[in-house]
Amino acid sequence: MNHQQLMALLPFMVLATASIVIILLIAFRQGHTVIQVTGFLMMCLVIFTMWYVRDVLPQTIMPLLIVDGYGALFTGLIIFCVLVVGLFSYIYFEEREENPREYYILIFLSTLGAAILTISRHFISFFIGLELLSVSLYALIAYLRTRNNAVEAGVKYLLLAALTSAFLLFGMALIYMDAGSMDFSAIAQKLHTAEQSSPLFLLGFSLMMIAVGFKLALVPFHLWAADVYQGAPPPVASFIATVSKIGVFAVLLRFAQELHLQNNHSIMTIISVIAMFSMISGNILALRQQNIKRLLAYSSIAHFGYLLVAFLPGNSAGVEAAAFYLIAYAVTILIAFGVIILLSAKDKDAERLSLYRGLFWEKPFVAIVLAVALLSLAGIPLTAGFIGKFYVLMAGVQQQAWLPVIVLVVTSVIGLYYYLRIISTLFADVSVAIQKEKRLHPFFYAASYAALVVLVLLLLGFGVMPAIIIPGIKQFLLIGN
Amino acid sequence: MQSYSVLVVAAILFVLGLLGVLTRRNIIFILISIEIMLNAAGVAFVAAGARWGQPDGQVMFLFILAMAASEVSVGLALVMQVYHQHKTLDVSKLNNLKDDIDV
Amino acid sequence: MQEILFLIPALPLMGFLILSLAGRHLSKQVIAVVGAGVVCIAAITTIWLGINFLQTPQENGAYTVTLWRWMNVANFSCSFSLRVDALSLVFLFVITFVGALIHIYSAGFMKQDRDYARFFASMNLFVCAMLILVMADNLVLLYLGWEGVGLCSYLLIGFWYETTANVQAANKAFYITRIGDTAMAIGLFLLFRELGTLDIPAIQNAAPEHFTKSSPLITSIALLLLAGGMGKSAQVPLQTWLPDAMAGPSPVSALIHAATMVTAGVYLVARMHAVFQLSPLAMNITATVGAVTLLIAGCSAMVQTDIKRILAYSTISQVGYMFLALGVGAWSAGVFHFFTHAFFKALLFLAAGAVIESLHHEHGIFKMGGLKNKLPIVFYTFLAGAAALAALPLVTAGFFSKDQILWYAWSANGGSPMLWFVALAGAFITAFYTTRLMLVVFWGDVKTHIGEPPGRLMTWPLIILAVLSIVAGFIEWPHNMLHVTLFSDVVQKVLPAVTEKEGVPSESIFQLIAVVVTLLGIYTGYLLYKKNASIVAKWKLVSALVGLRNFFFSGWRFDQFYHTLFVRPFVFVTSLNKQDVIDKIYAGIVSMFQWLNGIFSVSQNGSMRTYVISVLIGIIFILALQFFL
Amino acid sequence: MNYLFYISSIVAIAATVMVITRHQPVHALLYLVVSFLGVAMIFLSLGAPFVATLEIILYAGAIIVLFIFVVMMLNLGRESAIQEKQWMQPKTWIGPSILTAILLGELLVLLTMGGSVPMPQQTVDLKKIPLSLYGEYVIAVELTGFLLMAGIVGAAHIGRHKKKYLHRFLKQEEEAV
Amino acid sequence: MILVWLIIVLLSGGMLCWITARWRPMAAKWIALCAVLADLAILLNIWLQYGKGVQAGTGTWMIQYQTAWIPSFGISFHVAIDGLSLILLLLTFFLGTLAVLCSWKEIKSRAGFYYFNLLWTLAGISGVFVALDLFLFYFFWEVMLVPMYLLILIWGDKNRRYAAYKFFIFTQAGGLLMLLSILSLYFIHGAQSGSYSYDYFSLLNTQLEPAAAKWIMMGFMIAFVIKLPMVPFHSWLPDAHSEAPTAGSLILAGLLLKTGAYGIIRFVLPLFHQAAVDIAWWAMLFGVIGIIYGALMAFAQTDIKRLIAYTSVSHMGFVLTGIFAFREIAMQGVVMQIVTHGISTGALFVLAGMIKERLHTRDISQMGGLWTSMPAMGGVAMLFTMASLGLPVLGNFIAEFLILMGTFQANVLLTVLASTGLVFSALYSLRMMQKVFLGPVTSGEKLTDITAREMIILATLSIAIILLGLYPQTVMDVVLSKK
Repeated sequence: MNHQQLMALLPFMVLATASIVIILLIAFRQGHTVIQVTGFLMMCLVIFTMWYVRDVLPQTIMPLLIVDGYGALFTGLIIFCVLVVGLFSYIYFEEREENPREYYILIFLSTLGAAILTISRHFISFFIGLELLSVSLYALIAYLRTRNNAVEAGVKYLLLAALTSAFLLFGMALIYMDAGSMDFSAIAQKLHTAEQSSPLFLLGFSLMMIAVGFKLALVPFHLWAADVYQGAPPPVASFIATVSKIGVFAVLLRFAQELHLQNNHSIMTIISVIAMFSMISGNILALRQQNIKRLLAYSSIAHFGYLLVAFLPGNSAGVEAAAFYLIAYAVTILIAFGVIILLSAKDKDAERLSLYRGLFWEKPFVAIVLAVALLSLAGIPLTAGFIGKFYVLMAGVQQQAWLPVIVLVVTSVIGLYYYLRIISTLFADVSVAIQKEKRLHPFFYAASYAALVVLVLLLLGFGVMPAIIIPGIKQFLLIGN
Repeated sequence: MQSYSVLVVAAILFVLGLLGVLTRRNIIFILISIEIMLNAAGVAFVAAGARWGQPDGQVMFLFILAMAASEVSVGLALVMQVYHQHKTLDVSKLNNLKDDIDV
Repeated sequence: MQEILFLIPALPLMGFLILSLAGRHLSKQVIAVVGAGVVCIAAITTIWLGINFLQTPQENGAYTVTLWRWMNVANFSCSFSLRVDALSLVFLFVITFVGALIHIYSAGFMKQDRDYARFFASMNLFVCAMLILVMADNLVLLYLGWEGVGLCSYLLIGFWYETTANVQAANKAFYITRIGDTAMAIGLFLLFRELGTLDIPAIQNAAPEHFTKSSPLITSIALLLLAGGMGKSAQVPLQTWLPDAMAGPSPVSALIHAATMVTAGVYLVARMHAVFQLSPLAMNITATVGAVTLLIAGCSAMVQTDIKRILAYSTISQVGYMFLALGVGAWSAGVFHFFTHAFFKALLFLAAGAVIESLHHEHGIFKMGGLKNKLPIVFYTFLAGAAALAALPLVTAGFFSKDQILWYAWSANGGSPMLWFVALAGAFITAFYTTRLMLVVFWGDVKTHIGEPPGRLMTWPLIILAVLSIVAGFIEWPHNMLHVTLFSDVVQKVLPAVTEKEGVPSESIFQLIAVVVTLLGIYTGYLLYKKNASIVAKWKLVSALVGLRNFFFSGWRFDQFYHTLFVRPFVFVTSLNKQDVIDKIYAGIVSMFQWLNGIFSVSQNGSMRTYVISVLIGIIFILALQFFL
Repeated sequence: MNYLFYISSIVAIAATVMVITRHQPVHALLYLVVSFLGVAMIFLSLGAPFVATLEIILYAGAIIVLFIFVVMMLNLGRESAIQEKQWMQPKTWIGPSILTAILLGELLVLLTMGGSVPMPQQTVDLKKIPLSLYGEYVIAVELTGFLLMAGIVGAAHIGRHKKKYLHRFLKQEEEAV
Repeated sequence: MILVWLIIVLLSGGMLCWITARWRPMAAKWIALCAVLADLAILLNIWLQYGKGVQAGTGTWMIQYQTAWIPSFGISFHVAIDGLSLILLLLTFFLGTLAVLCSWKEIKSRAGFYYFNLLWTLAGISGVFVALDLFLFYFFWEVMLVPMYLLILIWGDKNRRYAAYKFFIFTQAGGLLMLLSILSLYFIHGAQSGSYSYDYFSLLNTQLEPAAAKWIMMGFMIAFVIKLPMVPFHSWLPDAHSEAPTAGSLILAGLLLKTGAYGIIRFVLPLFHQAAVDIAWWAMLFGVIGIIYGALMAFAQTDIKRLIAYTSVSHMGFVLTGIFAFREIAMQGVVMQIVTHGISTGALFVLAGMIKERLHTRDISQMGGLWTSMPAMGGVAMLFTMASLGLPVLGNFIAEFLILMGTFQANVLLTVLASTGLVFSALYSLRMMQKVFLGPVTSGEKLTDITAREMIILATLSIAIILLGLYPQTVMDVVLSKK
């Protein structure tokens, strides 16, 4: 491993160090605030180092990793999400948990796993990144182990994740058996030399799709999502919704890119079937849901179905679309969960929709923020969600994948109903004032609000002037290609 | 001996594990069954490694081991919590989180 | 001279604007002065214009003035332009002059009414619209006036809107005339498609060249226009609105539903004679419609008991005569009948109004009686009008005009013995019911307390009209008597002269028959209602006759027929679909998704086993897919 | 070697069947040990003695001990066995069995579809394993460290439990009482 | 650039309303009024400049402005107006002003946010009328939804939530299909010419396979006919119209529906000429069905706003029929219908709002004889009832007459059927008049006749509708400049 490769890995090393630093801080009996601030700074440092090393990209660290623009883009997005989640976590955990400190270790470990996923080009790093992500998540979901059925959520997630990991491994083994290598590009070469895609490879890929589908909560592997979103603490849920999914999607995308899966008719059919089922089920499941956390889970099922439509073309437009969509989605979902966190009472999360009645008249700022986020999820113009959906549709239309595209359109109309349902609740006449205890940490509250403002500005900014970010995405994606 | 006969064995083990996951209600048994599945996947890897004469399959097996260990540790910790809170290990008792639609 | 043309409709319009915008703040006197004044000025202007017109004939036979360009799209253009030729002039004169008299009458008649201003505003608007109708240079503008008078008719029938029946009568009038109007509009579209213009002179010029005679096309145009005329002029089968229209104040009935608006159809047909002449079939249909109408309405008039309904049916019947005349090609005879009819029918309505007013809004003739001596002025004027209606020979205007029609019904090119016979029967019926009306109302015993006699504002118009009802006929004598043809001379500058058939018996014989029949009708009325009233009482015991009477009374059951055929199904269908069946489809889609949501939610039952089975089924499915791909 | 493979496969499969059908957790765990031993024999027959050893030491030795430890701690004895028996009604396992049988069928068909290609087994030199482990895969090894750390931290946090959950304000009160 | 300002004024005015209302609730409506009046003034100025139409040789576009927006997709911020747009913009700001005025008293709570939504809706609508980039068009198309949705949702009547959903979901469904079509067009054009662009003028040159053209056009058409609305996609309209506040109904009926018609004229016909000709018969048929069905539905309604809403369905049927007649006369009629229907139906909604303000009901069976206590309102109502049944002198007549005359040349049978709409319109209009203003007096309480502010609103509308009836050429001259 040469100097430049080390340089390229620097952000990831910093990220890895972060969890160690936290452990040390805990060992030195530092308080929550110190840990929070340190963690924040560490994440900033990660971003900074990423900026610092941008010139040496792309670097392949044989055989496991490749740090290129694509990886950097998604890692950056992940780190950004973690920054925000971390910020929101403070107020949430400070009020609820006597010992919130290990939380940060797990968060950073999990993030490391997700980041590894974005840069992995090998089954081993894929697998380890995924497990690092999952194992930390088991603990994170059940972190508030005495509340909110957190343990139940943790157990469900753990059992299913472990189950699907087994499928992943079995699938990987089959592909390895077929291709003789676990290296993406080597597999691609093997596939190119093979006359036609072997049944073993297809079987392996299908089994791998189970784990990926599970992590992305795609139908029919989606059933955990609502339960886990509901049971997990909102910051963790937002973490699952963003970081975990971005990481897994990134590796899926890279795998598909490397192997040129778009040329494989069977695999594309499988993916489009999954996409369609996800769009339909997700949206229909959410229709009458009264729990906003579950509702966001269902909506995320649908959204990743949309995202798979962008995945279908497998060309650069599709990747761009997916990247933009993920960015928009991440920002949006962070806002939504941010609002939930800010509104949550100490003993009860603000998850019942009835709590949001007339919120606009009580807390106009929060309500507007939430409404904007929901409109973005619904894909209404002026928001990034619209551009995202537009991008995805564009990719789909370009590929002439008419069936998925039509399903996308129809289901997003259905989906509109439940977003509007929440919005109309926000603007309802009779208002239920959300009970809120005295704010313990004005600074962090202010910071959280500021974060929301920034996120909303980003959301609207990307929605109105997507030109400010699209060239950036393109540039990043070009590095290493 | 052909590799696919090993794969067949692995597949049978794998499916048996899956059957265990499906039929058992005790969380510990489910965890055990998952271990069986992971193990089956390991067998497949080692077989694949053997097919190509590469160490990678066995290396992967090591990683699976590590992963199984950490997973089981967290899993068992959760089992303890479940038992503590619910006084049972019946996974079907863990159904507080579900859709309840009241329109 | 033609520059002041616009004044004629503009004056009543001004009256309308003043009264409708500021009417509520004006005293009744001012309102009356404005309302009646503008029409009077218009009448004077018209007369002056008419004199000028007759003295110095225009080169093209008409005064025209273009006010502004209205529409100019692609190949279609029309302007707001007015045109007065001889035909229009006749109508103009009647409208403004009779209109002015009726306005003056109304000033007295309506003085107790709360909505004095609204009344005059509507009346003025009506006059304006009617004037535009007859002065229009193109059919679009004519249509504008046409619809305008419909609106005013609606407004005035429903003038006393607080009674639901009045409003319904107004609606009915509007609906039925609208059917005709729509047909007419389609006729206009067809004309435009064929000729590329809707200017009346242009149509007159182009039609004969463009259309082959009796082609289906020209026939359909003519029939569609005729349908418009039938709606407005209450011809069978669109006649049912007019009797109900009597819900309006009497001056309204006089002006709109007797003198002017109902003759708009006559005007239209006469105006479009170039088109009609090209289609003998349409002409025949026009004549037949007129004949049928005059008979049907006459029969109904015989048995009515409401004084205004008698007059209404009589109006329908008389307008039927006009259509008959137009249909047989006796253009000027039709217009002449319009001319005389306007006077005597307006007179009859006004006088009837005076009677009704004096009897405290009593309409039933059998509750009247003995008014001969109590209301002498009303009696004598009414008598004059009735005589004219009955066409009492030689001394009334009605005789001269109707006689012409009877004669031409046989002798004109489109005439036939059958039409003549029907017209003759009509004459008998007319004479009969007029006599009945007179006798029942003015002779006999007083049955209702008689209030104040009408004031001078009301009587003077009656007198003037009575005089006109007598003398107006003298401007046009039958050919075999004094050869005075003042009227047809004027009108035939515009309308073609009658072409007579060969080999028709002498005109005098016809006149004699007509006179005899008329007198016979009068005598029959006298016999039944004065001399020997027991005959009627005896008839009332015969159920067949009572049935016939009821049949006539209900206007040949047209209303019931339409009600069952159109109104009830329409209301039924609409009320059935009030909730919009299409909306139900969408509601169905929504509930389908909600149902699906319920189904899908079952999978989210919180049970690990379900989740694992779902995963398992998923992978089975995906693997199964591979067998098919 | 083939016989070794087949025999040990049969043993492993049979033991696994026993694992998933036992009512007593401890019995099941013991069968699991047998199953792992069988798998270890398979590894041996594949020419992978290193992982065979690890299988025994780590799986059978460490992980199963963990399980037994928990079983003991939670005192899952006769009662839980009776309960398991109740749970193991035919109606609970027939459906899943059919489904898994279908899956197995599909897997086998798909596996043998590619079976026409000869896939000879080769023995891997033992030395290569540590070489690649600490050579090209060193980063993965390091990451595995993090993975284990996550497991430990998570287990430590989750596993810790107090008698009663109290907020820190209330806790002081209780101590005072 | 002036066109951009039109929109910016509205957007910033809206923000300002919202912000200032926190401190001075009264200020919001004045700001809103100023904003729309400013725009109206700008437009009148443009009208005076270009009112006689653009001279031959300078193209049909009066003002154009283009700047890059999302260059990587070939999206530019391209706005321009021709006669059609100008007329529609004039209508927008005319009705916008009145909408502000008629909210003056009605909106008592949350006025700032109300005017914010109102102005943003107007901004979206005017954006639709000026956009010449298909993406931009779609963008505005959707932008106008949200504030409108909020208007209905917050200030609507009892059943407002349902109505708001329905409105939003229907339009969005159509909108997404349109988006698909836009994208398809974009790619087909890009593949042909090598330059990927959403620009109207570039896309006009696209050569389409007949089958592709048909499908792509259907995407546009569905979006537009839902907005129009065409039977059977009309079912959102009665609910939205009847539940919206007065200004909302005014804008919905007066402007929002027009965007559909505008879309068809501006995009469907030029982009897919042949395909449009191919479906012309069907489109006309559906237009005719709409005319009759809407009229029948209107006749049955007892809710006054629902009734008026169904009349819109009927009237917009004329628009659809007229457009697909492919005759210039009919097309001019369509433009007239767009304008006059906006005014007349808008006025009817304003009147319905005033009645509801006084009687607190929309049920016409609880009304009757209102003329007695409110003669002035009755008079105005009569005027607009007559307008809605197409009485000459009033603008609607010109529109319907021209449409029918034009369509007659295209299809006799359908025109005859459409003409029956004239009869049906009389049926429902007079029934409404009878139930509300005529008949026996039912309301015991003393009702105040129209106030000065209401007078201004109604008088402006009345004058407008009469002027349009007498001098339609002024509008036609402007529109004529569009080929």
